[in-house]
This record gives sequence, structure tokens and C-alpha cells, in this order.
Amino acid sequence: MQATELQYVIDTFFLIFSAVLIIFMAPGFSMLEAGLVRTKNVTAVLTGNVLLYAVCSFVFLLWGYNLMFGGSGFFLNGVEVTGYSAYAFFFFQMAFVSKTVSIMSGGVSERIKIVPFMSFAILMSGFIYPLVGNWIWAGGFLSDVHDLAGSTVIHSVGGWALLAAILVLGARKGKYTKDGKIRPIPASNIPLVTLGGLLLWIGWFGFNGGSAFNISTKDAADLVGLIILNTNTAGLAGAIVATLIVYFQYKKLDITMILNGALGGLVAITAGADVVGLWEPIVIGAIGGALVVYAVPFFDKFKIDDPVGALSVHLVNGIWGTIAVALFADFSLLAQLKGIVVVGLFTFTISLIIFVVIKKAIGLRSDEEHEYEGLDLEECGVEAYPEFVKSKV
Amino acid sequence: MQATELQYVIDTFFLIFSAVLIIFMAPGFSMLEAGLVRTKNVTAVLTGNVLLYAVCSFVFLLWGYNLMFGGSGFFLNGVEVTGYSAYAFFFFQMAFVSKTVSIMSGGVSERIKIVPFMSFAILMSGFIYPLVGNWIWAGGFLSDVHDLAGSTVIHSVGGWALLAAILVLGARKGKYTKDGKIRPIPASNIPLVTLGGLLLWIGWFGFNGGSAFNISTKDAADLVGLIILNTNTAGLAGAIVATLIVYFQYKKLDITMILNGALGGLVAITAGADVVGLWEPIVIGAIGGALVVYAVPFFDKFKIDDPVGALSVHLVNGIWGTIAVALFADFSLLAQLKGIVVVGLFTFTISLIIFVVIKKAIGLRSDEEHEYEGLDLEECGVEAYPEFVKSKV
Amino acid sequence: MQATELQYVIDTFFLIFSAVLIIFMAPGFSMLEAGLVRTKNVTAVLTGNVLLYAVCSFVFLLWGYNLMFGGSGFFLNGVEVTGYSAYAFFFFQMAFVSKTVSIMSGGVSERIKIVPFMSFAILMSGFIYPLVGNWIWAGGFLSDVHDLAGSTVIHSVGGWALLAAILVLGARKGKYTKDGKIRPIPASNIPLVTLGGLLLWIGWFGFNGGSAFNISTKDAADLVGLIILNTNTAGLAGAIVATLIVYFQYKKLDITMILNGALGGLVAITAGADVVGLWEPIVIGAIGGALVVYAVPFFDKFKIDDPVGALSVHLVNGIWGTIAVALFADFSLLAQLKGIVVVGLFTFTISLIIFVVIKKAIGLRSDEEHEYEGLDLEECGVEAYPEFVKSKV
Amino acid sequence: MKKIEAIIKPFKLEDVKDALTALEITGMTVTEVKGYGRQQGHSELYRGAEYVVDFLPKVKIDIIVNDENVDKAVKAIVDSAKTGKIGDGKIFISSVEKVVRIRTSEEDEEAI
Amino acid sequence: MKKIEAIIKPFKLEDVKDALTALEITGMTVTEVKGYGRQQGHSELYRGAEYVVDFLPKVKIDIIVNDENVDKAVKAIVDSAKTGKIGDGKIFISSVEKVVRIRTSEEDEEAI
Amino acid sequence: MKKIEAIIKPFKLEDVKDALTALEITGMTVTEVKGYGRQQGHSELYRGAEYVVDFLPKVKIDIIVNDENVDKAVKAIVDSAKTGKIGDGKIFISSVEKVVRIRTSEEDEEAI
Ligand SMILES: Nc1ncnc2c1ncn2[C@@H]1O[C@H](COP(=O)(O)OP(=O)(O)O)[C@@H](O)[C@H]1O
Ligand SMILES: Nc1ncnc2c1ncn2[C@@H]1O[C@H](COP(=O)(O)OP(=O)(O)O)[C@@H](O)[C@H]1O
Ligand SMILES: Nc1ncnc2c1ncn2[C@@H]1O[C@H](COP(=O)(O)OP(=O)(O)O)[C@@H](O)[C@H]1O
Repeated sequence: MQATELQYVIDTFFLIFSAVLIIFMAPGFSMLEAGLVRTKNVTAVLTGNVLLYAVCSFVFLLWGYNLMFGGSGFFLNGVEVTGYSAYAFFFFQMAFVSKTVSIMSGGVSERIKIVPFMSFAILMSGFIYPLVGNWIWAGGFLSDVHDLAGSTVIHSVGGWALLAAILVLGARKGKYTKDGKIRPIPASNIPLVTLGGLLLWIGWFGFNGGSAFNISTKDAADLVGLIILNTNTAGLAGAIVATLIVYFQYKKLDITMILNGALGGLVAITAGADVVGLWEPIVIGAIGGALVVYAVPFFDKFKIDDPVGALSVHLVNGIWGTIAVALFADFSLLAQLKGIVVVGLFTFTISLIIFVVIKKAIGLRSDEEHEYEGLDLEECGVEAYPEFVKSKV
Repeated sequence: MQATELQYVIDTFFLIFSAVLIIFMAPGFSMLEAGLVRTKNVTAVLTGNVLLYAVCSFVFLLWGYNLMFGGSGFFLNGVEVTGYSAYAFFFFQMAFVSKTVSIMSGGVSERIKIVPFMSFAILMSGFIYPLVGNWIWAGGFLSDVHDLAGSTVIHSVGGWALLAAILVLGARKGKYTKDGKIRPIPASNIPLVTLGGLLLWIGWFGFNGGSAFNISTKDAADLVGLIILNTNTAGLAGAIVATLIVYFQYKKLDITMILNGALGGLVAITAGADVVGLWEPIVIGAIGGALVVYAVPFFDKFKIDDPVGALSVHLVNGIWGTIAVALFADFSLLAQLKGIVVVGLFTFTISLIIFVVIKKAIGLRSDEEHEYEGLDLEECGVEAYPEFVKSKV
Repeated sequence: MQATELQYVIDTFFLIFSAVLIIFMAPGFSMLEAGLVRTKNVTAVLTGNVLLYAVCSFVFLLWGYNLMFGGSGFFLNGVEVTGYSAYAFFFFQMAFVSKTVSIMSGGVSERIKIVPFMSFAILMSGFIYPLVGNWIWAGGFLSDVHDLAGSTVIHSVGGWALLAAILVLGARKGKYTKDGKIRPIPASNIPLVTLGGLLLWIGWFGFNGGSAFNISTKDAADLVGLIILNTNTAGLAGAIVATLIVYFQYKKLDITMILNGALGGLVAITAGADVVGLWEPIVIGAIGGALVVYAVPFFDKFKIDDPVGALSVHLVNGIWGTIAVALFADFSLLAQLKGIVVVGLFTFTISLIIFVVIKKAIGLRSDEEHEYEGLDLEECGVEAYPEFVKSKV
Repeated sequence: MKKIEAIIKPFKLEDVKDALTALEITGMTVTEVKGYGRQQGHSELYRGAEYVVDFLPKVKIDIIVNDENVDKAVKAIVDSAKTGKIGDGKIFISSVEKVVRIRTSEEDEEAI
Repeated sequence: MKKIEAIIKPFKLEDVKDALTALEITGMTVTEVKGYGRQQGHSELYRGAEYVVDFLPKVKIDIIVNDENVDKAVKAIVDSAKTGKIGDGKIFISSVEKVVRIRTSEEDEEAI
Repeated sequence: MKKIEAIIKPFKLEDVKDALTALEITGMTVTEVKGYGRQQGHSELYRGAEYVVDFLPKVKIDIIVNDENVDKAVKAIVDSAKTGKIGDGKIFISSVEKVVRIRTSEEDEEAI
């Protein structure tokens, strides 16, 4: 047996391992978002998350992957893969796609109807994301953008589409009072938020680590080690900085902000974890964490109502992370900026159009009354915690 | 060093990886079932699940494995394993065994006493499952049945035993009214249901992927990639079809049914994920999802009370998956049917006998009063969420 | 390509895999502790856990690792690593460090202020743990102690520091009544406890398995297989014995004790999983489980208030596990005892001093009033489940 | 008009509701409460130690009825909620001076 | 002194509180309840089968006020809680004989 | 017979129960409520922004007693629930016309 065959085997195994870690982000997002919204909307958010995984992965299997990697026809046809199993490569890529939409699902929660949102999800995973992915990752015209695991391709894309969605949707009833004040709507279940945040963090090791695509030489193994270590470091720094900023302001330790800070750091390092040394991720992640803390009130100021802080985490830090590559490593700032702007313009515009069309065609937002009662009843017919009297038969 | 030694290493590593994924099904089943039952029975269900893992794995270590793989004496003695570590192989096999009984624990929940159930679990993991496993997987007289990871060996076996258990146990008080109507008893905690469902889904990658047993050649790696991809595809299809059927009937998106549909698809592909191409799992999983949706009311019609839908997911789709192998790949339908019938007859009959004996000997079902109060108090003395006044000292 | 390069790759991959499993212990500890404390302290406990991971890992990255493995300066400088990626080795070691403090966080919960606790965490992960780790694992003066994955280095160290912390802190208000009786304060959320317990169990496979450090020869692969199998076996035995003891006393199945029993067994096997056969872990784990059951009331008798049973699980079984190595394998009892005593004296004394100093300097314990109201409001400003009226806008 | 407050065992709620509905008393408000009385609390376990839980789960039903309906309502509740075992609960009756239906501002008998 | 018990739709709680505060009625006690009345329950799904949930979430507000404040308090509640749709809720008024403030042992009007 | 409704701080529940039990008043029904009053709400954080929570957790105890027991019960509650800090709560006393024990159909004094 040739060493190359063993390399093939090891890299295939490594891709599977990474993909499985990424799929842990499905419960991760689900729990994070279920914990952050109000009880009356928990089932709707969970249903959205599970359906997203199902629908986006399915669309990607049918044609999205093919479109992204220049295949022909459907399924995996005509996409050339060497060095590891084509199935494993597809599986890894598929694990990515639903994340792009999961990013959005918290931000539009508590007021969006699930079916129209799923319609967008089909277009996102079948066209928008594969196109952007193609431009940057599959030899397209933005190939000179360095974006290891998708600060732009995944996080900014999800973030821009979310921004469009929120603009079309509007804020939740009662979020901004008539006299223009902001009414915080607290998270309903902190253990779920924490569980979700930590599962996302763990999933990120597969996200970024797996994006090295191979581990089967000494150099590759070192690179994967570096990537995973750097990923973690940026998360640490984001969490710590978010902690400190809030603490110095309020003398309190705000767990939802700490976790958002960590996620901000993780998004920020996603573009360049492979091209920086050990201390840069500290700076990149720290700035990421700080950006989250300041972006949350910023968006609120403009009455852009994002229940879970997804714009602050994914859009702002997706941009920051892509820029950081040029600041901390030897890449062209211009290229990075071009990537950010082109992808941003494209994704935002097309998403805006799609959401406006969906709104006109089938409606996007829940009735006011259903919003008051919670989407769970209208959309799902299932309450998250339905029991009134615990011991009722 | 020989390449074969590295292969040995890689396959051992792969088995460990797969086994660990399978063990994630322990929290998976625990959370799923804890979310589906009423609050007053949550601790009992969780206790059952944890004990199942402990007891079944222990029995399997002591003698079950030995019985299944034709060893001699106890522990791993005399079971010949080549190509990977015997310990890893055992560990992988052990991860399977408690699943067979976990399948049942939701279906008998809210009325079964834990100790008699554990007595059955010992017999199941020590005799019934090892025997069936031996017939199909270890060179026994059903070796011509193709059942990759246990549509029959695991899921049908668990399903048949569950059917026997439910027939002996009877329905929960209040499930069917005096005038013969069905009273739905809703799930108490949807986030736990979702978490559990997704963890099971992830565990399935280890379940089916690991059942290839080796990954250390190019062909093997491709096969593992294919299996995992197909497994996921069937889950997607099951979820989507279940979604659509319920949606067209009620205009609602029913998350418990969506997850059950996904699990149905996953069970259905378990027998043949390795012998079909990329589109067949869509059909197999879709039918699996549809079967779940129609099987749930079917069992209810016959007053077979299955609180979590385990029969519909595991028994019905265990059978369907085993048949599907012959329909979609080049295997003998006769052999597959023979496997289904022989295993079904054997498991159902012996389980029925055991449950009747247990019932006579030590009782199987909780007192009516304890059932009203919930099993948690009587069986465990621990309420799942005991606090009345949150801030009470 | 040389076989050694592939070995390097495989071992690096294996370390990453193991480290990721260990990091699952972060949600594991978080959920376990969040479930065991009262609702009013859940956010504080979760915040503590997340911060611990962030702070301890960060300190370890900056200088702790360097100190432990005899490097020079900061970061990974000067630590020599051969046979696998230095990054992966660091990542694996880093995954360990926050566990040492996580062990403590449940025991001091419901009354400790987070900021002073984090101060201790910095000293623990920056000095105490690296020193002890150096003595036993990095060629220091206790190198003849056999401690595979840290019955002493991790669990006892965490346990001794916790004991010091509890002595300085005192018991929770209302835990012991004026007339000297013990008032049990039940767990608030059993599903979270179960989820946490099972995630810890799974994490342990990485903890102990990864501590073999390589898997890339046949012998190494067998050893890893054995370790993981033995780890699991001890957990099973601990769970079963704890079940039986409580059952024979009260005729109830106490899930919190069953899980604690399992964890006790897992701690006990951590020192010697690599040097015993298949049946010894049954005995070691069983004794571990029994020790937990008897240690819990023992500590209560002395009014040492440990809300989650961490002393019984980690300290008592850390000691037992270290001794067990000498009883069941060919190691010097004297060396093991020396390790236990030296590490115990050092850790306890220095922790006691640090906690007394912290107490004087910035205070350690929450005000009585805040303790009544719950730490969540004062420390975090965030309630775990804040909703009063579920459907309130 | 009278207010009937009935404290019952939780699993009897459905039966009581049905019994009242049969009398065409179709308005009621239900609260989850904990009761302390002669019925002994049960013992629970926590990490291997037993302790007694004094307060038991009960359900309180508030029904405002016209004076002429009081007796039959009480009878219906007693009949449907009784198990004969200790802890079945109590019924308290008191006077209500005025009732207003928020939707229509109707008052008293019309508002019930 | 009178006790006003108002059963309202949960999402109106904030509005009612504001309306009462505007009257300088700044003491109240709120309970989460379930209501059964003319308002039809909604149907829910469970594993592919529909069923009707009879009891709907409501909020009960208890306010003890001096006799002279009753009418304006009731008016404030009606105005702020009304949506005009069925299920808006009811207000019940009854007599209170004595009030004690625990902190100061003040009684009656002074204690409100 | 009188109904005593006492709204207290949650952590005083055990003490109040003990004080009442000492008077051989061994029946009571407890409800989890939220209170709004002079006691200022606390501020909480949410994703880096502060806001005030108005409604504070309280516990309501309902006790039906014979007329002669009212004063000592009230005294017991006041003594055991007082912390002296604002927000200690209130006691409201009203008349009850009839009491029925469901299990035995006993009435009034015998039913308490
Ligand atoms: N004096 C009382 N005041 C208020 N509630 C009471 C009183 N006595 C009993 N209750 C309520 O009635 C319930 C049942 O009372 P209990 O004495 O246990 O049994 P029984 O109903 O058979 O007399 C108690 O749990 C409590 O909620
Ligand atoms: N007779 C009654 N006694 C106690 N509560 C009642 C009564 N009638 C109605 N309620 C309460 O008022 C709520 C609203 O009543 P409903 O008949 O649904 O509509 P509406 O308020 O428009 O008359 C009910 O959900 C219930 O909580
Ligand atoms: N007028 C009232 N009607 C009903 N409940 C009241 C009233 N005033 C106060 N309360 C209840 O009593 C509690 C304590 O009252 P508060 O004014 O805060 O302090 P204090 O008890 O010291 O006067 C409140 O939280 C509320 O539950």
C-alpha cells in the first residue's frame, strides 16, 4: 500500500470528524436561540432551526454543491475531488451550508413566519451562498480573498442577508416604545443559551480546523493544530474582553454578552486562523469581542431589532475578521476589501429583493395578534413548555 | 513500520471515534424522552436511561459480547478480532447494546417500574440481543440478511420487545377515554426534545459509519463517506416528508413529528446505507418519514400507547429499512424477509413471555395512584423541577 | 513519505480528537452544576463556568503551560514536543487546565462571588496546577507517581483547593439549621444534571484516552483501546454500586447519586486505566461509587457544605484512584502515597492561604441578602428563567 | 353573587371542569398552588439523604356564580373532586359585590 | 376597603399597570392563572394529532384600594385592558375588612 | 370565619409556616405571585443594557381561620415575616361565608 492511500484515508477521516463537529452547531444554534427568545416563541425557533438543517442540506445535495464547485447536473456529478473521498468532501461542505442560514434565524425570530423564511433558505443555500462560495473558494473572480473558513463566505453572507431581512420585517412589537426608548426583552432560559454557545464553540474547531482540508503531512498536521489553537484563543479573548467591558460599566458579569463576545472572537478569527501566529488571535478576538459589545446598542439605536445579536456577532465580525487577515498577515488589504464589498453588495441587494418579493407574494411576518400570543401556537401548534399544573394528568 | 500496522491504528482510531459518537446517543435518548413525557415522570425516564446504559453495557462486558461473537467464558475471551484493537471493537459493540433498550424506554415510560424494566434489560442485553446479533452479524444462520448497522438487529429487536412490553403493560391512565377517544398528552419540554433528536442524529453517523468497521483503504474510506452521507440524506428526507404531510393536513409545522420523521428516515437507511447510491436514501428516508406519520395514529387506534412514538420510528422503519435493501440493492428479498420474520417472532415471543413472568413475579406497572402523582416521587424520590417558589431558600 | 510522518499526523489528529472530547466537559460541568443548584443561582454558576474556561485557558496559554513543561518565556516557547504537533499537544494540555477549577465551581456555588473566585482561578491555572503537573508529569521530583490522566494532578488538586475554599467560605445559609440538622437543598433541574453527567462521561474518553499521547503503533492503539474501555467500565461500576446502595437503603433510585457514583468511578480509574486489566476497573469503580455515597453524608456531618458533591467525587476518589494503582498494578504504594500527601499538603495549604488573603482583600462571599435573593441578580444581573407570565409581551 | 374557591387535587381538574360545564357554569379561573394541611407531605431523596416535602401540589379554582347557583356548584365540585382520601381539598365561599366584564362593561349578573 | 380582582389578557399587564400607576395606585399583586370561559380554546398539535386546549393563559391582578378609589380603578382597568375581543376578562369586587402592613404593623387605610 | 391573605417575601415562607403551625393553624394554601409596590424593582442586564424589573417575587399565603384565631394568626405572620425592610408585604382580611371539606362534606368550623 502506498503512503498516499493512507493519506487519502486519514484526510477523509479528518473531514468526517470535522463535519461531525460542525453538525454539533445545529443543536448549538438551536439551544442558543431557544434560550434567547421568549418562551412563547421557543418552539417556532427550534422548528426553524431543524427545518433549516433539513432544507438547506437537501438543496445543497440536489444542486447547490454542484453549482458552487462547478459540477454538472445534480448531486455530486462532475465536481472533481482529489486527495480524499468525494463523499466526505461533500459532507463537510454540506455541514457548512445550513450554518449560513442558522445565523439568520435568531435575528428574525419572534416575528417571522417559518414557511416564507424557508423559501428564502432554499434560495440562500441553492444560489446565493453557492455563488459567493464559488467566487472565493472555488476559483471564482474573488479567489485572491483569503478567507479560511468563511468570515465573509459564511458569516458576512448570513449577516447581510439578515440585515435585509430585518429591514423588511421590522422590529418586534414592543421592542421600541412610542417615545423611542429601547425595551430589553430578556432571554428566557440561560442554561440553554450557555449550552448552545459552548456547542457552537466546539463546532468551530471543526469549522476552522477542517477548512485546512488535509492533515496528512507533518506540515498539514501542524497547520491544523495551529488553526484550532488560534480559533480557541480568539474565542477566549472575545469572551474576556466582553466580560471586562460590561463589568467596568455595570459591575455585573453578563453571560449573554460574554458568550456573544466569545462568538464574536470566533467569527473574527475564521478568515485568518491559518496565517497568523499565536498572539495575533488574541488581538483579533479581543477586538471581535469589543465590537460585539458596542455593536449591539448601535443596531438598537437604529431600531434594527436583532433578538440574539446575530448582526453584531456575524456581520460585524465577519467584516472585521476579513480585514484582520490583511492587517496581521501578508495579504492584500485591497483584495480583502473588494471581497467584503462585492459580497456585501451582492448578498444584501439580492436578499432585500427576495424578501420584498416574498413579503408581497405570501407575506413574511406574523399577524400582530399571533405575535402577542407567540408564534408557537400559530406556526407550530405546539407550546415549548405547555404544562400549567405540573402534576395534571 | 508496515502499512498494515498503520491501517490497524487508523481503524482502531476510527472505531473509537464512531463508538464515542454512538455514546452521544445516551444523552440523545435521555433528552428526547425527558422532553416528551410529562414533568411528573421526567426523573424516572432519565434514571431509566442512565441505568440502561450502565446495566446493559455491564452485562455485555461480562458475557453478552462473548455470547454474541462466539467467545468462551467471560469478558472478551476467545473472541477473535483482526485488523484493529479488540478493545476498540468491543467498545464499539458495547456502544450499540444499550441503544436496543433505550429504544424501548420511551415507549414504556410514564407507567413502568424501573426495577422490573432493568430486569428485562439484563435479559435483553445478555441474551436476546446477543443471540439475534450472532445470527445476523456473527456468522449465524441469518448471515445472508444484509443489515449494515441494525435496522433489524437493533431497531426491530428493540421495537418488537417494546410492542410486547406495551401489550403487557397497557396504556397510560387517561390516554384513551371511556368513550374510546384518544387524549393527546403533549410533550413537556420541546427544547429537550429537539436537543435529544439532534444528538441522536449525530450519533447515527457513528452508528452507521462505524459499522463499516474499517476506513483504512481508499475503497473503505469512500464507503464510509458514502454511508455517512446516505445516512444524513435519509434523515433529511424523513424530516422533510413528515413536515409536508402534517403541514398539508393542519397548516402547522409540528416539531415532534418532524424529528420523529427524521429518526424514521435514519432507522430506515440503517440496513442499507452502504449498498445504495445517492438518490435511493432520499426515497428510503422519505418513505420512512411518511411511515412514522401514519403509524403513530395507527398504533393509537389499537390503543397501543407509545408515549414517544418509538414503535413507529424503530419497529416500523426497522422492518421497512430491511426490506428496502432488497428493493434498492441487489439482495434477496426472501432473505431479508426471513430475517425480519424470524427475528420478529423470536424477539416478540420471548419478550412477551419474559414480561408476563416479570409481571407475575414482581409486578411491572406502577400503582394507579403513583401514576397520577407521577413516577418520579415513587420510583426516584426526586422531582425533575422541584422548585415551587423560585427564590425560596 | 516516511511512516513516521504518518505517525506524527495520526497522533496529532488523535490529540485533537481527544482535546475536543475534553472540551465537551465544559458544557458538561456547566449543565451538571446549573442543574444541581437552585434556580436563583443558576446564571451565576453558568457564568462562572464559562469564565473559568476562558480565564484558565488564557492564563495557561500565556505562561502556565510554559511553567509546567519547562519552557522559557511565554506561550509555547521552549517546550520541546516530538512525535506530534506542538500546537496539538498544547491544545490538549489546555483542555485539561480549566477542568481543575471546574471541579471546584460547583462546590463553592450559591455563595461565592465570581470575581474573587476568578482571581483564584488565575493563580490555580497559572501556578498551582502547573507546578504539580510539572512534578508528576514533566519530569519533576514526583515522577515516580503513576497518574495517567490526573486522579491526583487534576482531581485531587481541584478537590484540595475546593476543601480550602469551603472552609474559608462556610456553608450556605440555611443548609444547617440552628439545632445542627442538615437541610437538603434539592437540585432544581434534573434533565440538566443528567445531560451534564453524561457529557462529562463522554469527555472522559478524551481525558484518559488522550493521555496515552499516542495511538500510532499497534501497541499504542491497543493501549488506547484498553484505557477507554477501562474508563467506561469504572464509570459503569460506580453507577451501579451507587444505585444499589441507595436502593437498599431507601427503595428509591436516586439519579443524582447514580451520576455522582459514575463520576466517582471515572475519577478513580483516571490514574491507572492504562496499567490494569479488564476486571480491575470494576473493583476500582465500584469502590469509587461506594465512596461517593458514604462521603457525601460524611462531609455534611462536619458541616462542610458542598452543594454538588465535588469533594466526594473528585477529592476522595482522586486519592483512592491514586492508591488503587499500587494495589492493582505493579507500582510502589509508597510513591503513590508520597504523591498524594505532597500534592495534598501543598495544594491545600497554598489554597487556604490564597483564599484567606482574597477574603481579607476583596471579600469572597456574597452578602446574606444577596444570598437569599440568589447570586444571579447581584453578580450577573440576569435571571436564569426570568419569565413570570409565559405569554407576557 | 358569590365567589367559590375550591382547592382540589390537580388530577381532578378535568373532572371538576366537566361537572361544572354540565351545570352550564362555563366560567372559571384556575391557579396552581401548593397546599399544607392534614395530608402528610411525601419524603424525597437528595443525594442519598431523605427529607420531607410539606407543601403538596394543588389546584385552586375560582368561580363567580349567582347566588342561586352556589349550592349546586358546590355539590358538583364535591362529587367530582372527592377521592375519599385525605387531602381532597376545601371549598371556601364568600360574597362578591360587583362584577364587570371588561370587553362590554356589562355588570353583575350579566357579566358572569 | 375593597379588593379588586381583575382577570386580563397577559399582554395587557404592562398597560394596566401604567393606567393604575397614573391614578397613583401603586400597589398590586399579580398571579399567573389559566382561564376558562366563552373564549374558545385554541387547538394544538401533538405528533400529528390535533386537540383543543381549553384553559387559556390569563393574568390576575389583585388590588386593595380605599372605597373612594374603586370606581376610577375599575374604569382604568377596563379602559386599558379592553381589546374588544372575546376573552378580555372580568373584574370582581369584594369587601376587605382589615389590612396590615407587615413592616410597620400599620393598619387599614394607612397600610394600603 | 375569615380569610387571611398574607403577601410575604419568599424566603420567609418557612418561618411563617412554622409560626402558624405553632398556633396549631395547620391548613394553608400558598401561591407564587409577583408584587408591585413601594419596594423598588431591581435592575437587570440584558446583552449589555440595563433595565428595571418592576414586579418582584412574592408568596401569597391564604389561610381560612375561625374568627377567634384571626388576631393571633395575624400577629404570628407579622412577627415571623418582618425583616423591617421595605417590601415585607401586606395582610388582607375578609369574610368567608361557608367552608366545605371535600372529602367528608363537613361544613364551616368543622371543615377548617
Ligand atoms: N385552613 C385552611 N386555609 C386555607 N387552605 C387550607 C386550609 N386547610 C386546608 N387547606 C387547603 O386544603 C388542602 C387539603 O387539606 P388537608 O387538610 O390536607 O386535607 P382534607 O382536604 O382532607 O381536609 C390543603 O393542602 C390546603 O391547600
Ligand atoms: N364565572 C367566572 N368565574 C371566574 N372566572 C371567570 C368567570 N367567567 C370568566 N372568568 C374568567 O374570565 C376570562 C374571560 O372570560 P370569557 O368568558 O372567555 O370572555 P369575556 O371576558 O369576553 O367574557 C376567563 O378566561 C376566566 O379566566
Ligand atoms: N394595594 C395593594 N393591593 C394589593 N397588593 C399590594 C398592595 N400594596 C402592596 N401590595 C403587595 O405587597 C407587596 C409589598 O408592598 P410594598 O409597597 O413594596 O412594601 P411594604 O410591604 O413595605 O409596604 C407588594 O409587592 C405587593 O405584592
